[in-house]
Amino acid sequence: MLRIEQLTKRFGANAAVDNVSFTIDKTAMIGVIGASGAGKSTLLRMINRLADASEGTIAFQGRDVTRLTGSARRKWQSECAMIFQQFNLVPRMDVVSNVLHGTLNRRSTFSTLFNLYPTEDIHTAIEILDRLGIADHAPKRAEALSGGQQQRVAIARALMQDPQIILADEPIASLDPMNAQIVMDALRRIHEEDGRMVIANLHTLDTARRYCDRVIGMRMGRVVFDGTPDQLTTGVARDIYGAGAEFSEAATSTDINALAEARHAVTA
Amino acid sequence: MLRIEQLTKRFGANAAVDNVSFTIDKTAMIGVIGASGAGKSTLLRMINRLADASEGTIAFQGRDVTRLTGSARRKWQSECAMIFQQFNLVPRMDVVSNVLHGTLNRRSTFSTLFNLYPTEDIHTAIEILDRLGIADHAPKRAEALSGGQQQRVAIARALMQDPQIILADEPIASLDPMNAQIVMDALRRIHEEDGRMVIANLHTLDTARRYCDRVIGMRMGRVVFDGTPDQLTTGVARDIYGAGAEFSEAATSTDINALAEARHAVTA
Amino acid sequence: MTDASLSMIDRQQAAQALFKRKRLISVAVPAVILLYLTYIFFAFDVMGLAERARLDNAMTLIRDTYSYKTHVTRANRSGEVTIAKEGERPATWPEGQSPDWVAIDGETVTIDLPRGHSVLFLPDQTAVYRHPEFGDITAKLDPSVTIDIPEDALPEWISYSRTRLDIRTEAGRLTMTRAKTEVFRYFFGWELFWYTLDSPYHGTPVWTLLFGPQIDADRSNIAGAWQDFWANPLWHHGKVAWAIGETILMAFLGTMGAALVALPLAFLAARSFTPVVVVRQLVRRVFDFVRGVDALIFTILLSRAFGPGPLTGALAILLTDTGSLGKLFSEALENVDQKQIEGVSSTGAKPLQRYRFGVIPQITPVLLSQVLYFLESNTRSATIIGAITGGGIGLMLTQAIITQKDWEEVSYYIVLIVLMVIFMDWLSGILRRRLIKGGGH
Amino acid sequence: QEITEFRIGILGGDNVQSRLNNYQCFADYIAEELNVEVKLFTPADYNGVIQGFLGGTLDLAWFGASSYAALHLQDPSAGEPIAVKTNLDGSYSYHSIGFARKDSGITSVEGLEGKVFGFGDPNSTSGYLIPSVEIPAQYDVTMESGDFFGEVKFTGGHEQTIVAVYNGDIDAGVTWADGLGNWEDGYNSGALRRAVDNGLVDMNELVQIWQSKPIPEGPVTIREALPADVKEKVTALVLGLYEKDQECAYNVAFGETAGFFPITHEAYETIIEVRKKKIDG
Amino acid sequence: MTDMTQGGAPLAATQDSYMAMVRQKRLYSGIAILVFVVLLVSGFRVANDRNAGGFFDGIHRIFDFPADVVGEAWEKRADLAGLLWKYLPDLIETLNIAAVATLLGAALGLVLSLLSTRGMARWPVLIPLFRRIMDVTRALPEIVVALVLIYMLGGGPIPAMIAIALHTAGALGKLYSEVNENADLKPVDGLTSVGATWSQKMLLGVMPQVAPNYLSYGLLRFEINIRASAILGFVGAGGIGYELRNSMAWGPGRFDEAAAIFILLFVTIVVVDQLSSSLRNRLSEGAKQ
Ligand SMILES: Nc1ncnc2c1ncn2[C@@H]1O[C@H](COP(=O)(O)OP(=O)(O)OP(=O)(O)O)[C@@H](O)[C@H]1O
Ligand SMILES: Nc1ncnc2c1ncn2[C@@H]1O[C@H](COP(=O)(O)OP(=O)(O)OP(=O)(O)O)[C@@H](O)[C@H]1O
Ligand SMILES: [Mg+2]
Ligand SMILES: [Mg+2]
Repeated sequence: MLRIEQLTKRFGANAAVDNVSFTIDKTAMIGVIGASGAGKSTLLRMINRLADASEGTIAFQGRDVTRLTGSARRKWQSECAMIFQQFNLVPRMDVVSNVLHGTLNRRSTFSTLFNLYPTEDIHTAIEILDRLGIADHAPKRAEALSGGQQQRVAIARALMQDPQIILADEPIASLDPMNAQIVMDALRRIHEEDGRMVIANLHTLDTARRYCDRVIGMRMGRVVFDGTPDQLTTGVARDIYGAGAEFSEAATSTDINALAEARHAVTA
Repeated sequence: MLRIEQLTKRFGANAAVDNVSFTIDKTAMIGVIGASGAGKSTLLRMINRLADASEGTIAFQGRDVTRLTGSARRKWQSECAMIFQQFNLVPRMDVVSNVLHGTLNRRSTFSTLFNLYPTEDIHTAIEILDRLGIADHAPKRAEALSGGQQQRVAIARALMQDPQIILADEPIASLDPMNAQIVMDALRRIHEEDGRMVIANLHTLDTARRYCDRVIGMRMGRVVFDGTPDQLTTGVARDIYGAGAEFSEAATSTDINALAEARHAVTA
Repeated sequence: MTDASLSMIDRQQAAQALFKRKRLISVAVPAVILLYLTYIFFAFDVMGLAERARLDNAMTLIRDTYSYKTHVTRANRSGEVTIAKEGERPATWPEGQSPDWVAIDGETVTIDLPRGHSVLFLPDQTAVYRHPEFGDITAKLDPSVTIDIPEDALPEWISYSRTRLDIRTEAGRLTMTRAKTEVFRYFFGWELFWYTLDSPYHGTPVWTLLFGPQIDADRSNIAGAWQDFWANPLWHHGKVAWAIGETILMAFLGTMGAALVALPLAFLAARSFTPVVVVRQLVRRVFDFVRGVDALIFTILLSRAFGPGPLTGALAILLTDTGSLGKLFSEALENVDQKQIEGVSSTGAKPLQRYRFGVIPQITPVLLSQVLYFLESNTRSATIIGAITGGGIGLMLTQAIITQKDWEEVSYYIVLIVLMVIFMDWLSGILRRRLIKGGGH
Repeated sequence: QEITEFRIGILGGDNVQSRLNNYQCFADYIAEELNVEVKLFTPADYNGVIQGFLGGTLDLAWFGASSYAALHLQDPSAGEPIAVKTNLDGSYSYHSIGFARKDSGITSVEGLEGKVFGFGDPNSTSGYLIPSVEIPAQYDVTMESGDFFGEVKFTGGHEQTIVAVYNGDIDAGVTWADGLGNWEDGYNSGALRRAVDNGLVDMNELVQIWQSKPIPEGPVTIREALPADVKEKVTALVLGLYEKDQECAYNVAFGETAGFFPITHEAYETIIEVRKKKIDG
Repeated sequence: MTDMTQGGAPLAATQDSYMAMVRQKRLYSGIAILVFVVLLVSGFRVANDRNAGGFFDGIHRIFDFPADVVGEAWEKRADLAGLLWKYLPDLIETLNIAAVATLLGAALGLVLSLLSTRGMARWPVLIPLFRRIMDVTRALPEIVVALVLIYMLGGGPIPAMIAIALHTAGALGKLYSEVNENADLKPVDGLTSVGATWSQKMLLGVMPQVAPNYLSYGLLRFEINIRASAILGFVGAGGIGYELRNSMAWGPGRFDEAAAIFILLFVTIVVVDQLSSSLRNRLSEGAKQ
């Protein structure tokens, strides 16, 4: 389905993503892990075409999307939804309007400029919100919501696009453990129930292990690991993060249970 | 020396300080304790004449200071220095200038406006700062200092006034335990070495016990305890704070050692 | 970090040096300002001000703002007597009528002034000013002006030459020349503010207007009273209202037009939206240019194309404010949060949609509050611009000032202008609070 | 060729409403005659009217001789003179009058050396153009500040000049008067008379120090590009106004008049020459 | 607390209530847009109607006048330098009027603002009085005050200066009191406790906090006042505006002078604008630190 071939992105002399190739054959939930600056965000932004690739190709279902422009590119973007670490919602607009932004590509520019969305879209939006458990907040402004709720609005917006792929760039990095779990559960559920492909950049190993079918590890722009969660041992993790022996997973864990243990460890 | 008689302060129908009388005969270090809203701050603000008393009198060395106005009031204020919980320094001014503000009452408005402080005042200010261990920070802006350092600048300003009484309104409530100790030590030292009267509102019993010669307990505007630190038993404390049997001193303690214990208690 | 090597003396000296610097600054800044003001004192000749100042002008002005005068004039050749408020035609008493303080008995006219003063017009081109303390001053045309006064020396309130006599007291004023003899008597208030003398409603109490019998057979009292008030030929309340309206209209059209033009241009001037340096710099320079050319100059330059009137003023405001608002908007645009735009872009939104949802909601509060602020301050500018292009209350005001006599009208306009500006200030405050707190879209 | 409205620009040293009021009767007559809406405008100064004619946004106005010259020099085909106001004696000229305060001791232009001299509006004939040419010619001085006069400035208009001299802000100034009647009344008509009638100045305090040769009254001018029949009708109306309605003629002329007489461009050629010379330096 | 467990309203009810809200919003924004458009269009038509020349009749002539001015100025470009030099003193007078008016206005505005800020006021009961004073001085257009003062004080720069200063006092006073309201009162309390007088408290406790903002607003005002001072010259208050008016009024023959004055004024405004905006940027960065 998704074929990445020799994808490279250079910022000046520095290659943020360096000759990355991998193929995803069937709908799956894929985690991308790696240290800060490893190139995870850049990779996802290239897939969504928010950033242009320097070299290489991205092909989806046989179609090369790497060099689409204009409305073809926008069409592709509407098929591959993106979720951001900082949610990237419009804070002064209400929740449903934010979700409805997922339909912008489909609807005429004119009518959307005046917020004239079809009633069935509005109903769908509220259904999606309901599915994510935040339908009650529908009329509120996005900025009035908590982080976890905002991220769920972002997921709802992604679903509203009815995309084939959902790209999630560290969706839980700004969230507390409680909300992190809710958001990851939601993503997994969408993957399972709707059969959409999910590619999520993740900061923490245990999240990747717990939710993903396949994990890609990046380091300095290159893919250094590609396998199932089981294959992701502490030794491999040390390689990915370039860490020494003092590396302990617990310090970066966001699992609620792990957290309680960690606290013990600190105070003890 | 200081005689408070039937002092009352009403805000609307509510009496913040209610018919308080006590006498301090000799230079001492006195702690005033009580729950939030007990009227401690109001009492001190009335003594310094930052607030006007509704009824009653405050007499110092036989002189009634309760109803002074204009320059007589300012004169009295210069004799009884005040230290605030939030330091109340001029943050954008340098430390020495802040200390020199202690001399404002003595100097003409005109000369202070042009920073025409006498050289001996500047020298004295530095000496005081040195005594408090912060002379190195003299040229820095007050806002650049840590809380404990700022509070010591405030004490220096108070000393610069060469006051007969130092009133301190929860001087350590905004400070971490380390700085709290430094500041309380400084106050005690001033009391002992210079023989100035110190009246300090305190939040915590153990501080009062440790530093004060006499403790006054207030509750809902009234004095409900007046005695030596020894007489301040846990039972009396429960009365003062209106707390039930679950009251544990450790929870409000600022003593560094007590703190470590408390944390154990919480996490355990 | 305590530096142990520093001794107390060092520190004290350092502090002293610090204070020397501070002292220098705190003395130097006021000293420079003082020096500048001294220079201005001489450059503007403040000393000469006392000499130039005309207190009597100030008094006239102040008196005119709360009082008016009625002229009683006798043309010396024909002997005809006219009585008119402020000497204006529409405020002339009809032939044969007179106010109760003027008694006309053939050729003899008795005019009572306050404080026991009075003036007599006698036959043979003679007039007598009766001053209760000073005595009678008799003036006669023979054929030049001759006077007869009880004392030898002329008091300073009498100005006399063989061609002209002018007596000014706190009670009134008498002038006599070969052409005419004229008495001014001052009254409290604005003359004929509600109705002129020819209106049937003149002097009718409000109570009678509302509930009394119909005064004019053709019109109901309220309608008639309103018509006569609105069309008052001395005060022209209707025209003044139009002028105020025109002024606000200039401000409104100018500001809103400028906002509508400036918004799209601001995108071209903002770094984050127009990467092409040439375009950006060009648009910015255009902004700087129209901002630097004041609305006043535009007003003059546009007067050829559009002639006098409110549209010219509105266009001048529009041009200048396109520059100011454009600059402010582009600054606001450069400060927008890219995350929101990216979020909207990632859904495949078209460029216009990107601006509409990624940018506009963010800058709306800045935009609205600036536009409303400009609207308010442009009301004042429109007053001034009107004085030059020929429109609105500003023109009425300046022209009334130029006549140097219609001070009661000047006061009326000033009051209205102040009320108008305060009203716009209040209105823009309300809108600002409503719109910015409320929905952002 | 049809017109949809007729626009009149009104100048004169009176406030806006009086001007509008004075012209209302005239506007009504034109509206009746032409069957179109008539609009009245009160530009702030001569330049406003000149620009209105140059841009074709005003159809009729009573120019001053100098401002007509300015118009003609910029665009000879912008407007054509149709009528001139006459005085009661049938003449149509007036004078520029130089005056000073009596207590200043100044009695003639010679006494003005080093003093402050005030003109009115730069486009005024009697308030600037004529005195600025005749005085230098007569006394062999220049009108540059700091040369013979200490300072030469523009006050903005006749009224301001009178008040400025009376108040002592400037030492002497020029304004207009018909030169008939008595000085103490401010003559029979003109800016001085109006100031006296309004109680602004006491003529005992002022003296005349100079008088120009007769200056022709400015022309009532119509926009040349108007359709011929419109021009004809309006001209006839202006010329016949005094017969038709004396009161209205009084209002339009801002004072006593024997009516409007026909006049042509030729009457102003001298003034145009003077102004042209002034422009060319 | 997770919302997933929350019962909430049934889906259909949420949809309906949201749709109702949307309809209402559409109605309101529709009305708002309609009202705005109607106001704009009818306003334009009224203005067009009351103007001597129509917008569409005149638009092609928009550059005629500027072209005349530029044309003549270009023809006589050799004299330009001399003219610039000739009018420099007038420009300086205009700048002086603006500068003094800004200084005096700022000083007065400062006192007014301190007297009308809660917590700082010398006489708290008089706060409303000082507020009203600011409102009225702010509402008075400079031109009104200037013309009246010219009548009373004679011509020259002083009436203009007073007029601008008065307006500046009101305008800055309002901005300053907003700044004051955001100032921290704790230092003032601190200074009260050492027995400082009101002026000491204001100068030592408040000024250091608000000075950068004051200065920045003051500079902005200076820019505005330069224009105001030039405009007042136009109605007879001296300075470069007076010269501009005379040369513009005379028309051809003196357009070169008009152009020279215009260049002087324009360059000054742009230079002051650039200087003050860079200075203000530095101040606001300083204030943030
Ligand atoms: N717009 C840009 N311009 C220049 N360099 C960039 C840009 N965006 C990213 N980079 C660089 O590319 C490299 C990869 O960045 P990227 O954001 O993809 O990493 P990441 O794995 O997402 O890290 P993080 O976990 O911090 O989000 C980094 O070195 C970064 O500095
Ligand atoms: N300015 C004021 N206006 C109205 N009520 C006030 C004011 N200042 C204090 N009070 C009230 O007076 C009572 C006593 O307040 P005070 O600040 O003296 O208490 P405290 O013992 O210092 O408490 P804390 O420990 O919280 O500082 C409280 O009920 C408070 O709400
Ligand atoms: Mg990233
Ligand atoms: Mg307290």
